[in-house]
Amino acid sequence: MSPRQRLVLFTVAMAGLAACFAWAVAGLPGFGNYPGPYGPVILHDAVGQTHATGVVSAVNFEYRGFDTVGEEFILFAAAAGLSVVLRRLRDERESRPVDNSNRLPVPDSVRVPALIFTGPTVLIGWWLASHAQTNPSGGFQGGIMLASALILIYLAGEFIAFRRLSPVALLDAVEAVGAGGFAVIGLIALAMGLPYLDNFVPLGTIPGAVSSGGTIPLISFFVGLEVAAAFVAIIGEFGEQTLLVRRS
Amino acid sequence: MPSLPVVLPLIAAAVLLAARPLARYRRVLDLVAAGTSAAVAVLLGILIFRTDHASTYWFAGFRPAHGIAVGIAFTVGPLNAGLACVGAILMTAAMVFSWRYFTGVGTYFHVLMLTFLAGLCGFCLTGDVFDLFVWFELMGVSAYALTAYRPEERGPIQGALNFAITNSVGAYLSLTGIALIYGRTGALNMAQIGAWVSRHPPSGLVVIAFVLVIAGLLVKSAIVPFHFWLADAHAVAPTPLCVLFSGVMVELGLYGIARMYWSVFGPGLGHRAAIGRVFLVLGVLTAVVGALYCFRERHVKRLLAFSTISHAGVFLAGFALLSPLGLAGAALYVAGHAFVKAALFLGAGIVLHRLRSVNETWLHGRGRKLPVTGALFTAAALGLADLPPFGTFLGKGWIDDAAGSPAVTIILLACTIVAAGSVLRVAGGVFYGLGDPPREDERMAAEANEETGETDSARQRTPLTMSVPLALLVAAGLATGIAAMVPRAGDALLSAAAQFQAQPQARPADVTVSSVVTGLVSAAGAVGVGLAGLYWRRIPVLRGRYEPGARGTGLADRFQSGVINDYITWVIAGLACLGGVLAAIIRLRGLAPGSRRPWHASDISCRRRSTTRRP
Amino acid sequence: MEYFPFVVVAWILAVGLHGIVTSRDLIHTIICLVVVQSSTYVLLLGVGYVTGGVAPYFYDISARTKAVDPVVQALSLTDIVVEAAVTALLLSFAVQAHKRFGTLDPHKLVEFRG
Amino acid sequence: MIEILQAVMLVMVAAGALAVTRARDRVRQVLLLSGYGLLLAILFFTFQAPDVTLSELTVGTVVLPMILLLAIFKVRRGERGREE
Repeated sequence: MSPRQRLVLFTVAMAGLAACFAWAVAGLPGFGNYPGPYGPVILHDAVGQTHATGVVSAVNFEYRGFDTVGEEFILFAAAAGLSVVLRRLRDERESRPVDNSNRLPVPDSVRVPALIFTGPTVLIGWWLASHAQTNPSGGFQGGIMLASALILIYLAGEFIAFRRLSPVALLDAVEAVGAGGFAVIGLIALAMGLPYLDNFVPLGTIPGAVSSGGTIPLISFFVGLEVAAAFVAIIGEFGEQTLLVRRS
Repeated sequence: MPSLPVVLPLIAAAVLLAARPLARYRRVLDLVAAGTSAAVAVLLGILIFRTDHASTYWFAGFRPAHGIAVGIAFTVGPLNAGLACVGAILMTAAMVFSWRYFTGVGTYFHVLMLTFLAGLCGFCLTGDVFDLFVWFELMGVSAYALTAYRPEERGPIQGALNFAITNSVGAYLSLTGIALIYGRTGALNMAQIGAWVSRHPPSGLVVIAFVLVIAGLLVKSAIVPFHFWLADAHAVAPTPLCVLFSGVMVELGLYGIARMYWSVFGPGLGHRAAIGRVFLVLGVLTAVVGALYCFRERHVKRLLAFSTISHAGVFLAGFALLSPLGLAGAALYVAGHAFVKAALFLGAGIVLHRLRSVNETWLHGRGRKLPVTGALFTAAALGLADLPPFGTFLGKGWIDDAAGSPAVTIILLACTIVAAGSVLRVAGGVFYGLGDPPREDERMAAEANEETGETDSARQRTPLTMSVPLALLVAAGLATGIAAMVPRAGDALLSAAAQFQAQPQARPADVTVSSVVTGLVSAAGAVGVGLAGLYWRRIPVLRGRYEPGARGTGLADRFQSGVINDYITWVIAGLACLGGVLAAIIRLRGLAPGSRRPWHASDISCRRRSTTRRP
Repeated sequence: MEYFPFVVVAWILAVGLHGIVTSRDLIHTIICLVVVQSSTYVLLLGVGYVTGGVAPYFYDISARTKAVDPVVQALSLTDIVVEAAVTALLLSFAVQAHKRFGTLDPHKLVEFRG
Repeated sequence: MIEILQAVMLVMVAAGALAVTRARDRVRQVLLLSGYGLLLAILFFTFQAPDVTLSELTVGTVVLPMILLLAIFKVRRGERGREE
C-alpha cells in the first residue's frame, strides 16, 4: 500500500472502531459509578482475611497472586530474550570507543547529585519492597527503585562500576531466585496440602504491622528481587551496547 | 495438581537460568528441560482422563462466595487439557530435536522454551479473563525472543519485529475489551461474566467487548486479515520453534476464541446462527487465502506457514458451526494437524541441517540422499492431505458432517488439496527429484540462501535425536486417527465438546463412509496438484502462463508486504468490519427470544456438568 | 461529562495507532506502542473509580470507608510491568536491526526480509 | 462525577499523547514520553491510585525513557559510524 492508501484505509477503519468503542462505552455505568461486585467484596474482606491494610498489595500478592507469578516471568523472559538478542555475535569484535572513554560525557552537575542520591534511593526502594502489606508500595515499586539506584550510578558515568556491581551471572542468579522463589512459595503451600499460593504463614495479630500479612511481604520481597535484577540486567545490556562498540 | 503444568516449567526455567555458568554440562541441562516438558505432558495426560467433567481449581483457596469469584480459577476440561497436552508433547519433541541442532548456545534457548510452555499451559487452563491475558503475554514475549534467536541472520529481526508489534497491538486491544467488560460486570471470572451476560439483553458493550477481546486471539490464530505476521515469523524462526508456532500457537488463538464465545459471551449474545455464519465466512476466507499463498511459495518454511494459515481457516470453520460435532471435529483435526505439521517442520529442519537450504528450487533432487527423512516427510504431507487413517481425515469428516452444506465441504476440500498438494510438490521435487528442475527465481534464491546458520555441527548424517522425533510424530498423527475411530473414544471427544459448549450431545460420533471417501479424494487430489506443480511445463493448458512457486504476481505481494504499518492497518480494518457486522446483527435483528437461560449461583464453580450421553 | 475519561481513552488509542500506522522509524513505532498501552491503564482505572472514594489503604482509616476498586489498580500494576518488559524487548530488536541493516525504516527493512 | 482536577489532567494527558506520537525527532520524543508519564502519574493520583502512580513514575518517567535513550544513542552512534 502507498502511504496515502494506508492513511485512507486507517482513517475509515479507525472511525469505525471509534464508533464501536463509543457504542460500548455507552453501556458502561459512567465514570465514578463502578458497579462491582469484585472490588467491594475484596474491600470488605481483605483486611480481615489477609491482615494487610494495603488492599492493592493483597490483591496482587494474594487474591490474584497467580497473575503476578505470570507477570514476574514475563519480565524474566523479556530479560532473558534481551540477552539473547543483544548477545555478542560470532562475527563481532568487542572494542572500546576510539576516544578511550567508557563514560557518557556527563557534566559534574549531573554526576554529583546522581551519586548523592544513590544511597537514599536504595533505602527508599528497600523500604517500599518490604512494606507491601501496609502502604501504597510493594515489590514492583521497590524493585524498580532499587534498579533506579543503579541507574543513578550509571548516570554518574560510572559504567564500569555499574557493571562490576552487577555482573551478569549474579544478575541471572538473583533473577532466578526472585522469580523462582515466588513460584516455590506457592509450591510449599501445595506440599502442605493447600491450594497453590495459599497463605500458609501466620497472618500476625495486628492488621497493618510490618510482620502481618503472612506470605504477602515474603512474596513482595521476591518480586522486588526479580524486578530489580531484571531491570538492572536490561539497562546493563543496553548500556553495554551503547558504550562498547562492536564491529562486524 | 492443575497448577503444576504451569509452575513446573517456570521453576525449571529459573533453575536453568541460574545454571547458566554450568553450560559445560549441556547434556544435563538439555535433559532437565526435555524432562520437564515430558513431565508436563504426562501430567496433562492424567488431567484429561481424571476430569470427565469440567473441574475448577481455585488458586490460594479463595472459593467464590455468593457467586462472586475473588480469586483466580483454572477450569480444566478434557478439551483444554488435551490441547495443552498436545502442546507439551510437541515441546518435548522440539527439545529432543534441538539436542544436536543448536550448538554452543547458553541455556537461554531452554529457558525461553520453558516459559513458553508455561504460558501455553496457563492460557489453556485458566478460567479468568485477565489471567488469560497474562499467560498470553508470557507466551508472546517468549515467542518474540525465540523468533529473534539468531540475530546474525538477516531475516529474523524483521520477522520478530512484525510478529511482536502486531501481536502486542492485538493483546492491548484484548485488554481494552477485558477492561470494558469488567467495568460493566465487575467480574473477571469467565463463568461469572458469562452468567451476567446471559442474564441481561445483549448490549453494545457486550458485543464490542467480545470483538475487542478476541482481537488479540484473531491475530494469534492468523485469521485473514490478521494473518500477515505469521509467514514472516515462521520463515525466520528456528525450526524447532516453528513446530510449536504452527502446531499449537495458532490453534491456541482459536481455542481462546471458542472459549470466549462459549464460556463468556456466546450464551448472552444470542443470534447463534448469524454469528456462526460470520465466523464461517472468516474461516473459509482464511482457508482460501492461505492455500493460494501456499501454492505460490518456494521457501519451504514459508510454504508450510501458509498451509498452517489455510488449516487455521478450516479449524475456525469447524468452531463456527457451533455444534458439538463441529467442535469435536475441529479438536481432532487440530490434534492430527499438530502432529503432521510438526513432523513436516522437523523434516524441513533436517533438510536445513544437512543441505543448508530451504529453497525448493535449489533443493530439487538434492534430497535423494535423505531417504528416511524423505519418506517420513511424504507420509506427513499425505497426512496433511487428510489421507485415512491420519487423524486429520476424521476431523475433517466430522466438520463436513456438521456443516451439512456441500458448498462448504467442496471449498474446504479444494483448499486442503491445494495446500497439501503444494507440500507434496516439495516432497516429490526435493526428495525424489520428480518433475522438471524449476527455473531459478533470483529473489527467492537470495532469500532462501540467507537461511544457513541454524547449525554448526557435522552434517554428514542425520542424528537419531532428529529422525526419531520425526518418526514418532508421524506415528502420533496416525495414532490420533486410529484412536478416534474407536467408537468409545470418538464419543468421549464428542461429549467433551458438548460439555465445552454446554449443549446436549445430539448424535454419536461415527466414521462415515463419506468421510473416508472425502479423505481419499483429498489425498488423491493433493497428489494430483503436487504432480501438476512438478510437471507444470509439460501440461499444455498451463504452460507459459504462470509457474507455481514463482512470485510474479504483484498484487499478492502488495498485501503480504512485510511492512508493519500495513499489518496494523489491516488489523484495525478487520476489527472495525467485524465489529460493524456483529453490531448490525444484534441491532437489526433485535433480541432473539430463548437465547437466554436462567442463572444459578452454582454456575460459578461448575457450569456444565450435564451432558446427554448416547442411549 | 460522565463519559469524558473514556473519550480520552479512545483518543489516546486512536492517536497511538495512527502514530504506528504512519511511522517511518521503528523507535517511533515502539514509543507509539507505549502510548497505545497507556490507554489501557486509563481505561482500567477509569472503570474502577468511585466518586468520592479514597485510595484502598486502611492503615490509618476505617476499613468501612468508601474506596475505589483495588482490583483495577492491581491489574494496572501488572500491565505497567508487562509494558516495560515488552518495550525493552522490542527495543533490543530495533537496536539489532539497526546494527544489521543500518536503517530503522520499516519500508527499507522489508528488502532484507527472510 | 468527575472532578475538576481529573478533567484537567485528562485533557493534558490527551494533549500529551498527541505530542508524543507527533514528534519526529527521537530524543525529543523520548523527553515528551517522560513528561507524558508524569502527566499519567498525576492523573492516576487523582484517580486515587497511589500504587499505580508510583509505578508509572518509576517506569514511565525514569526507567523506560532511560532505556530508550540508551537505545537511541546506540543507533545514533551506528549512524555516525556509517557516515564516516
